[in-house]
Amino acid sequence: MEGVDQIFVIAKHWITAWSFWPNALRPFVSILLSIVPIIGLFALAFGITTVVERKALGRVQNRYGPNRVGIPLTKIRLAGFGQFMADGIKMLIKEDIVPFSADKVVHYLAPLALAIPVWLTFAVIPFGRNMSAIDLDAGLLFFFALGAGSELAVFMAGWSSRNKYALVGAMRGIAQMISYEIPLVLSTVAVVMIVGSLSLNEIVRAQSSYSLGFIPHWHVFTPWGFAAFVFFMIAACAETNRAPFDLPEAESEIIAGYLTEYSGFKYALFFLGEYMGLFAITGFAVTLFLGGWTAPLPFLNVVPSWLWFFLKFATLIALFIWVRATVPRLRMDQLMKLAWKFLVPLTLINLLVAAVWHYSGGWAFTGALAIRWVFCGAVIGSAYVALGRGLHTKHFAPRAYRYAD
Amino acid sequence: MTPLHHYLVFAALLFSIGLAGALTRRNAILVLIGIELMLNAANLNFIAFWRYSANANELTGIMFVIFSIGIAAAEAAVGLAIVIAIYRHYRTTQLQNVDNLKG
Amino acid sequence: MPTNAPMPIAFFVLAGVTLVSAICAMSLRNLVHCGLCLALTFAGLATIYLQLGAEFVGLAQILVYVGAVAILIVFTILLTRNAEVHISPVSRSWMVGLAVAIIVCASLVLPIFQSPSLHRTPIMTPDATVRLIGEKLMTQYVIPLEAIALVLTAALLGAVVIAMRDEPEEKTKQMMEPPRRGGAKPELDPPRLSIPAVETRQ
Amino acid sequence: MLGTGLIKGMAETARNFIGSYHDEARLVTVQYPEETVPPKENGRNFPFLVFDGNDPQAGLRCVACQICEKECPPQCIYIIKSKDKKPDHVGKPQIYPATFDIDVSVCMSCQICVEVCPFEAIKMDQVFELSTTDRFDKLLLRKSDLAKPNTYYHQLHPTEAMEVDGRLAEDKKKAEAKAKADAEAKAKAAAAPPKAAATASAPVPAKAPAQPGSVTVQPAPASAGAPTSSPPALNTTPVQPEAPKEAKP
Repeated sequence: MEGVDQIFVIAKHWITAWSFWPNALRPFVSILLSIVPIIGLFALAFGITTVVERKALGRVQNRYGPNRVGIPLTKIRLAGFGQFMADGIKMLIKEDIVPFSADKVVHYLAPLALAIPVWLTFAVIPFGRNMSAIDLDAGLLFFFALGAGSELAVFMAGWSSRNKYALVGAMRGIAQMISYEIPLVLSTVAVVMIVGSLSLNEIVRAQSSYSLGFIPHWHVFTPWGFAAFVFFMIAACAETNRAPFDLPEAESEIIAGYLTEYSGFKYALFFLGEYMGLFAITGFAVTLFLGGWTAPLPFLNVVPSWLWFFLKFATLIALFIWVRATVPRLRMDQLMKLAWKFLVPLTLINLLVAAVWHYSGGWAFTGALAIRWVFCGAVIGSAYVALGRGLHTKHFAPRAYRYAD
Repeated sequence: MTPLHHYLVFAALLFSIGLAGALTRRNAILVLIGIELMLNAANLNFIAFWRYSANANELTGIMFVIFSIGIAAAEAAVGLAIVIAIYRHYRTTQLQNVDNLKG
Repeated sequence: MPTNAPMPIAFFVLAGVTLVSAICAMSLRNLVHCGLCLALTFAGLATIYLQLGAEFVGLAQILVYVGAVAILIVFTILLTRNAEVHISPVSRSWMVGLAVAIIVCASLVLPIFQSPSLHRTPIMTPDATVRLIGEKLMTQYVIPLEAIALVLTAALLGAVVIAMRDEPEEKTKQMMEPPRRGGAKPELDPPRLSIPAVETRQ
Repeated sequence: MLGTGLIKGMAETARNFIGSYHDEARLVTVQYPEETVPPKENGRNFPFLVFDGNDPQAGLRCVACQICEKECPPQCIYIIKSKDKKPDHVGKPQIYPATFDIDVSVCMSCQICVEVCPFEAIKMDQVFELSTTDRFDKLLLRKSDLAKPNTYYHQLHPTEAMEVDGRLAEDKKKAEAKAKADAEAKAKAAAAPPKAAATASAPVPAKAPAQPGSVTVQPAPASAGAPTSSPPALNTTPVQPEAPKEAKP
């Protein structure tokens, strides 16, 4: 079992040890063997996710979704899973249109500025036991630092297009990303506080034990952890411009937002970057709250650790798709209200609750666990209800149109 | 490893570029950018001296830079807010046009 | 690190990129380009911090400078409509300014080259883990930390107060004034009409 | 409480998602190349020419009167008259189109050609799979492409075709009766004074002798639900100028 669990690590060491390589090249081979599988795997996951998402959205709306494209020149359809290849080829051979008055250089650099930092974030995620490309001491900070770069890319895209829709979309995108970065960071700070490390491997290790022999110590199974997980997912949805928060690309108002003037391969790169951002943030959610690569029950440890990671990963992606299929787009004021009047105070309260949970960890008397649970749950729950009530706007004045009457 | 004076020369050049920009450009925002560059050059000196010091484990340079980054963020926010206020009042951010004391 | 040889090359490449982008940030005509070059300068500096072993500071530099300060500058450029104007970019006394800068540069660089003590290589490999930094911040530097928290809060409030519109109601009222249409509808309900097509909470 | 709506909505979408897998009736999509929706009887797309019998050349109802060419709003019809004549369905010699082209890339499916045709010769088709890689030749339909048998017309628009057939049969009957009466009249005229011959010569063609009768008969099938049936006024007028010409030889 150990062999299956570590199969990729062993394979990497085996290939690196080939006498075939010159010694000077060996570090580079090792680096490549860490990078290439990550890039290939997640590029494939991107393709499959787009098809699965379209199929799922179709089924929710009682349609078939894509089910045609399979292997070309044959009758094999693969239930439509060749669609992403067809889309990709179409994007690649499309004409790359740059507006006449656009800022050519910035317009060219914007998709790169979005895609490259997003790819880099995968370097610190532990995909399995001993399976992270680099074990950075400040891995979490690395992720947030690179995530901050995407705002600038969005601005570059919106400004360089010389298009009012693009600029409005970029402004919306930046405002949204900055606003939701605060609850995103604050909800992870609770985890950092409990674990006492910014290293993602350390965070997974802290969740890898079981109490009573079967309850995993995942952070999501604590009151503060569950709340932080929920807030993290909401903020992640907004950070990646996913469905309920896709105002920057609201096609009914501003065409395609900052993507309006992009076509062909640059558009594909933007699209890829957005999905990679989603994958990275999902990988972080798995690592921070769902125990990373650890198995949910001790005897399930026979299943390789990387398989657990990808199972959890796929579950969260499915959740994102499900939410996208359900919730309509928010209005701009609702979006901002949700961030600043609801998520930010709640994540701050959650920090306090996490601190209480941490310091009451030493209580030894009987029923201590129940008291901790009830107290922390009650604080978070009542804050949630109270702040959620503030979000409700029950009484509206009748809609008044200035020139229509 | 790169000797210390490389970093110091690099920081000095960065500082001079910031200074030149702050002194020669007319736009208030560009002057702020120049000041930011000078601050960063100073930060680099702190980090370099920390790395090459005898008791680096004291982390003095790193601590100074962390606080300096915090201060710089505050400075940028307030400075740019002032620029916006000036723009709203004078309809320009060109510094030589902002010469009217009667509000 | 496998060898010592790549390090100077890496440093020169990073330093070169940073310096060129800094010069661009200070000399380009289009202000948005200046802002973007500034972001590149900050990122280059962050990589130099990382190369020096200051992991936490380097990442914090990207987070704060690229993620916040550069965005703020670019926003300000757009808000003050500086992206379009192209009036003479340098001040009248630019010769003096440049001369001062060159003198300062010379007076900084010459002593650096003359001082033998600055030509040293690192004495020890410091252990700047995040845990150590956190412990220091919470023990030895706790008072500066609290002070900077206060400064940041004050700056936040100050920036909002300064940048806020002076008389928002008067401004919007002026903008939202319904045009007189031949006296056809003299009685319009002003509070409802101040924000058209958006629900107003009662 | 905040969030209950989200849970409710997600339950609903989940119900739809699962339901679409075990209840095929929910899926409204018709998987096109394999399945098609049965065409509606009144559906229409591009015009075609009707011919009777088996020979598209001999049975073509069109007499190249060029009314449709003139009336066509986007002017997608192009007709060249023939030099010779061939007998039409009532047996009368008529000009036929030597060339009859319709550019379906220009056609707007307005059906005006059908409305104005006095000979029930042009009708609307229901083909829609006309996609081609050659937009110049393949979308310009020639006479041979356009000519379709009457049985095909019956397939497409059964009720309408029945009415048309009835009308044509009636015309034929009248024409035969007229011809008989004519023959009788001619036989009489051989002995009778020249006045009778003058009255007989004008109404030789199909409907002319029974003009008042045909006007009252025709609106009945028209109101019965065939929008394509031509108005009687148009049905008779173009025939008359040609009729004397034919009658003379």
